Amino acid sequence: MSIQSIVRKLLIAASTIAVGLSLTTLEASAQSAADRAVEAAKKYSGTTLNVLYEAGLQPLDPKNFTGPLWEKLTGIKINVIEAPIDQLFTKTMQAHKAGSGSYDVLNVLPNQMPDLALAGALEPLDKFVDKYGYREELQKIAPVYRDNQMKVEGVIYGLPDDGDVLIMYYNRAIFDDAKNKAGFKAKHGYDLAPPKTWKEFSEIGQYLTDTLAPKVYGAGLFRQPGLAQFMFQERFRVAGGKFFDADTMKATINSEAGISVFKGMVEDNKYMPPGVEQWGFIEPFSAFLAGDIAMTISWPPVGRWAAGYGKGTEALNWIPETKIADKVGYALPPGGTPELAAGFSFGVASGSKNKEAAYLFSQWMNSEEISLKRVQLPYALRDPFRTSHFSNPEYRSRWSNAGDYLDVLKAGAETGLLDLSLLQTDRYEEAMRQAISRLWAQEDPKEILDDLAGQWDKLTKRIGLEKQKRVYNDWANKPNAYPK
Amino acid sequence: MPNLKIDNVNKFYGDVHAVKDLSIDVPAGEFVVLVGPSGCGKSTLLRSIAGLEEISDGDIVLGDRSIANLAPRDRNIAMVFQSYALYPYLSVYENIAFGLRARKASDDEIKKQVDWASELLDIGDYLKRFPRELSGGQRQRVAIGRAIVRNADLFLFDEPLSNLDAKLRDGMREEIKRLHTKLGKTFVYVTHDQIEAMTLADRIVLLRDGVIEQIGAPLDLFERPKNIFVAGFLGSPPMNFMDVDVTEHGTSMALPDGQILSLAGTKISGKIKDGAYTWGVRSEHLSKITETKNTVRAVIDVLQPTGSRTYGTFFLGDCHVVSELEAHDVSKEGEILHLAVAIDRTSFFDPETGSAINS
Amino acid sequence: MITSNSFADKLDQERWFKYFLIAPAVFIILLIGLYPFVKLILVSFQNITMFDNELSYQGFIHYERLFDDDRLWESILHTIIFTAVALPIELILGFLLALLFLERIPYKQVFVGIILLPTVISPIVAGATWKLMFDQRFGPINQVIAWFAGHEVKLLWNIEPALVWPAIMVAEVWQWTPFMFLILLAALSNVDREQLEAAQIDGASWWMTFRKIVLPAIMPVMFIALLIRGLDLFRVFDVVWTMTKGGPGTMTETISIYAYHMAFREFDVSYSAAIAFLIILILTVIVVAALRRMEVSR
Amino acid sequence: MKQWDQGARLWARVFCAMIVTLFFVFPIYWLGAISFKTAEEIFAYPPVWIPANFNFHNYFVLFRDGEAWSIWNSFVTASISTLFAMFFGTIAAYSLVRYKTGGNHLGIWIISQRMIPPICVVFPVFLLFVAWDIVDTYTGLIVLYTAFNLPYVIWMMRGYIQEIPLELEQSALVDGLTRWAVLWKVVMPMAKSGLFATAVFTFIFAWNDFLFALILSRSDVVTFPVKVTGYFGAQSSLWSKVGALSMLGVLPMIFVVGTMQRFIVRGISMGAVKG
Repeated sequence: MSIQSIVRKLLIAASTIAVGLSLTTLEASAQSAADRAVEAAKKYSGTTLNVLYEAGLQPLDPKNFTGPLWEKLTGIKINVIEAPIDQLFTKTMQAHKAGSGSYDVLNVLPNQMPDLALAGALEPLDKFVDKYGYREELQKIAPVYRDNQMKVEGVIYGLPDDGDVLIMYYNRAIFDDAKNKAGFKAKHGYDLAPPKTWKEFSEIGQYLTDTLAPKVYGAGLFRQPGLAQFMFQERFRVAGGKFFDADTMKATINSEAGISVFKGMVEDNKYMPPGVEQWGFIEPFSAFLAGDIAMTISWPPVGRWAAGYGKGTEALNWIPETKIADKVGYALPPGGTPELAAGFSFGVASGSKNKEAAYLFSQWMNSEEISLKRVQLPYALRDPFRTSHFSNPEYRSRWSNAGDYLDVLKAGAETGLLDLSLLQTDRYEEAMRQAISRLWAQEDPKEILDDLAGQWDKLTKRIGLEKQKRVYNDWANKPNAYPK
Repeated sequence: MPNLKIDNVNKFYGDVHAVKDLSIDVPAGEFVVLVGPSGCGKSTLLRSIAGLEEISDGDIVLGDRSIANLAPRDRNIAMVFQSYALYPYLSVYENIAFGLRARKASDDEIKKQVDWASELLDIGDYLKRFPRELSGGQRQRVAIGRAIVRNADLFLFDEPLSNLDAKLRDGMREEIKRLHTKLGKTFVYVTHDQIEAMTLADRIVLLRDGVIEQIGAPLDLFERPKNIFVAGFLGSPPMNFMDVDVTEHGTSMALPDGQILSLAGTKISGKIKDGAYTWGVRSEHLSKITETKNTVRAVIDVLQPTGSRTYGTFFLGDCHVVSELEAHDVSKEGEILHLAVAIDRTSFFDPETGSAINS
Repeated sequence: MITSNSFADKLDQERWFKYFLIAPAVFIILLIGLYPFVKLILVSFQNITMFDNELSYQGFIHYERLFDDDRLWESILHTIIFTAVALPIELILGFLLALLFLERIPYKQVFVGIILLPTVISPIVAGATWKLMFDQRFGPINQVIAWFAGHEVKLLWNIEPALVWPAIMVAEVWQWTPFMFLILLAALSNVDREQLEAAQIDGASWWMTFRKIVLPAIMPVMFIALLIRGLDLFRVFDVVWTMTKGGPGTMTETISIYAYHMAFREFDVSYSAAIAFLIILILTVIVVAALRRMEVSR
Repeated sequence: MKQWDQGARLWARVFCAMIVTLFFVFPIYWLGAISFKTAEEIFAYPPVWIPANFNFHNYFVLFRDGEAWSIWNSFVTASISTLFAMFFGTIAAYSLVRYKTGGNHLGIWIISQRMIPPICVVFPVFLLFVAWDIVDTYTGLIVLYTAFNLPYVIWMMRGYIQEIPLELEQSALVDGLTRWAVLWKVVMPMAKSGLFATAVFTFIFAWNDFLFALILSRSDVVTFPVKVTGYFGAQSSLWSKVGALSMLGVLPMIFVVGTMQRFIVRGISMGAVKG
């Protein structure tokens, strides 16, 4: 207890210093995008902005760090409103439908952006971007996020603010072990190294499980349908699959690629720990930190936390203690095109009574200098998303191989695959989630995928085939919709 | 102290005509008992006086003001209920004080009145108790106490004794009568029990189906009932009725089983036309005698000794007759007795209309 | 005759007083109960969706959609099966418990009090509790099963189609069996002792006594308990929401969850209004039929 | 011999009763245990059955971070709405009972209002509240819970008032009380235990509500059930907070079953069983 309280006091002291430091840097660099936002926002001093955030760790940033700082700089109060992630869309739309203007700044999941934009819930931001000269800095956001989480049909609706990407993490102690290396090479004829294809992934996983289980298993991955569908989307496209036929808009999810991926996913479970079918975010994460699995694929925070970054922070006390702090290896998942699963953009609610201030706050948060601090908050869930974040020397020195970490994130930010994004994407995803739970229930992959394709076609028909086709092709023609 | 005048009161419940054109004058200080079988309208009438029911037509006048359209609280009357209606969450003292508090009496005044009432009713010892800690009789006194402290113009009693057991009832009856004497107020009292009516009333109002059957002093009604209903209602055991044929110019009559009784020498002799009558005889007017002349011969069917008296039941034809005999007049069922009839104290009724034949 | 004119006097007259007393309650109920109902019907004939806000009369388009909506009928089927399974289980368990506690047991009130606790806690808390209980790794259920099985078990209560319904069912039965128990206990305690003794003297068998005396005596109360619980089960939301949110897929989606989904996730407002109207219609039919039966059996 | 037999049966019954009670209480014990566990204990395998320390840290965190405020929100909305519902409901019930206002139909109509599932009306209610600008306010939830619980209060109080002897009221009328005074000085004291029991249940219904609170709150008046579900987030299941906040929500109910047992059966059976 006493040690904890000392740690906490230290943390409070540290953050106070951090605020002080940032103030000085702001004053030093004249007329950055952040400064312009602050200058322009001063005329709204005394008002309050309601900012909708995902409940949990995310809001700690605006509550403890950026919110108070912004208020100090501009006199605008930040009122953080939290909602569980599955309520963000509901709360946003609810406020929009009711015209209640409950929120000013929104956190928008990229694949929900088309719905929200077309329903009129989001304010187009181009006019503000131009007015406050933000276009240049916006361009410096890592390409995939910039190109794909910002616009709907050519109009800017969000400032991409989170470098979410599913990266592979492996336990170097196991991969570097001479015995493992020799044994693996003897069996498969190539070196034991982070797998480049799913075939390799399976072979390595199987081999490690065969030799080390039950102490260590080869791999553990997301298997809860909500998360596993991200992995499916990625692997499906890596295997050459396309979601729809671009001309007829018929679902092609039940292609050979789909069926083989589904079969592969079931096969892979065999060398993963028992019960893996239920694994969501926490389970592979804690198993990896405990050294129980050799490989996993997850969001960037796992890579930081596994290395011990943020250890001792009270907000992170639910994280199991890492036993592999200096042994974490980072790589792109098989195929080299990681899924950009979810992520957040800042948006401005069309019903906001204070859109300009809401935009300015978003610009300030999103700007080079402020975002750099935000992605380094130990408890932050915002992951590096600007080219400058990846190359920042301070961040690269945070732990022994933080450089590797940022390099992999950078690579992911170039090749990453977009989440499928359509009108009412959620309905398509829902069907996909359902298909995956049937998969775990040992049903026949082909049958499941045929049904899924049927459901998708029905949905498309209901929503309007032409309308949906336009949105799909708009999405599919983005550089990172499918691997090159 | 005002008189109560009930003037052509009617009360309808939907289609049911519960009280029909009823008028009664109650002089100040009188003890009037409304009696009758259930459903006769006596309670309705009482509750109308209290203001708990709205009358449909007519007027109720207390002194010189009509109270028919006043709220109960504006009528200045007090009422004692069948279930006593004590407030279980209030002490005896507060129960008695309730009406005074409702009228915003001062604490001193309340104390004075409650002390007076509790002494009068002999409940001073348990003023601090709660109703649930009292016996039935004690509760009854409290209920009465609550009524009398108010110095009301009129006291209403709605079957106040019917929830008590027989012994207590006798005692309370006496006390209520004594209370009336002491207070000298007007009492209107409802009961279905003819003994209460007889014992308490200055005047009885006997009701049936919303209509007054007879009104008068208790003994008047008892001895000179206007009709079969009144005759049958008062008295216990009830009056025996049998169909008789009067013959020989009103000097002789045939009982249902054919026995002949001579009317000669009685008040009625010769004053009654020959024909069929309903004859009413109270059981105490049949007495055992040794001689057999002009008597009723009875074969005793059931014997019910009560200690001081013995009831002997017998049949005359189809008619069931109860006679009230000395304790040892009969020793066993099946005995044959000769009973003398006090014919002067019996009543003759028109079998069609039921009205008494005035001799 | 004295006539009273002041407002206070008027109020004190029966005919005004009774309306004065009931008016606020009726007003509030009309406002929050009836208004939304009317609005609901209105909206179901318009076309308000996530993208459209068409307020003109559209006819029965949304009602027609109801028939073509497999997911809706599946959710109704789920709801019916859920009700049809949970209700008898709760009834039978509750009855057995009531029989047990009908006899003399020391500290009976303490036992009964503890057993009652689940019924008065929030269904959300009940759902959360069982979600924790059923966790395949950190929850105690699999652990207990492992003791009996003699080896480690990894039953996936939140995902395996064969287990996810039973898990919800356990939570529901756990929370509401005490309800049945308490009501039946009270009803059984009120069965006329003398009738039972008379039956004993007449030499009636246990079964006959139960059928001819006990059952008729507790029937009216049991019927109401079943009705209350049946309606609750039919609109079950909280427990399912906490434990599975209707998942995996739509496997545990009940009618209320689906209605929520269409209204607050898809914002298919008009269609969800049609669904709501359908639910109210079904419930009305059930309740009217049930009350009829109750009156008949009286 | 027979003596022994009876003794054995008693013990068998007690044993059964204990097993059953264990089944019903264990999940709540588990919840409580989690609320006292450290993070390591919560995520330990095999599970820790009894936390090593009676550790209030998880509660402390709730209060420190202001999240326990949701309990206060629940309390304010539930208790104030209970007061309103009890007041309007009781006088309405009195009118129904004593004056047969609206005949039988009005009573049936009122109770049928309770049958409507919340999900069916919550959207229009939401729009209505937006129009009145009372979304995410105490006023909003209080109005809603008052309305939602009124039918229950009326129904229950109807039963309790029917049991009050009419003569008590008439006696008071004759003694000089106005009708309004009779209601306050006679009916209310007479229905005291019924009022209390009904109020407790009304409170429980509002306290336990989830759906209305979910839709009609945003940040200021989030009640504890809404908060609890929010902890099952995507990236961190805050089990310690789920445990601690849920226990705070359960505590009043422990008090209820501890003190109010004899009223419960009538309360939950909507008056069908008179306890």
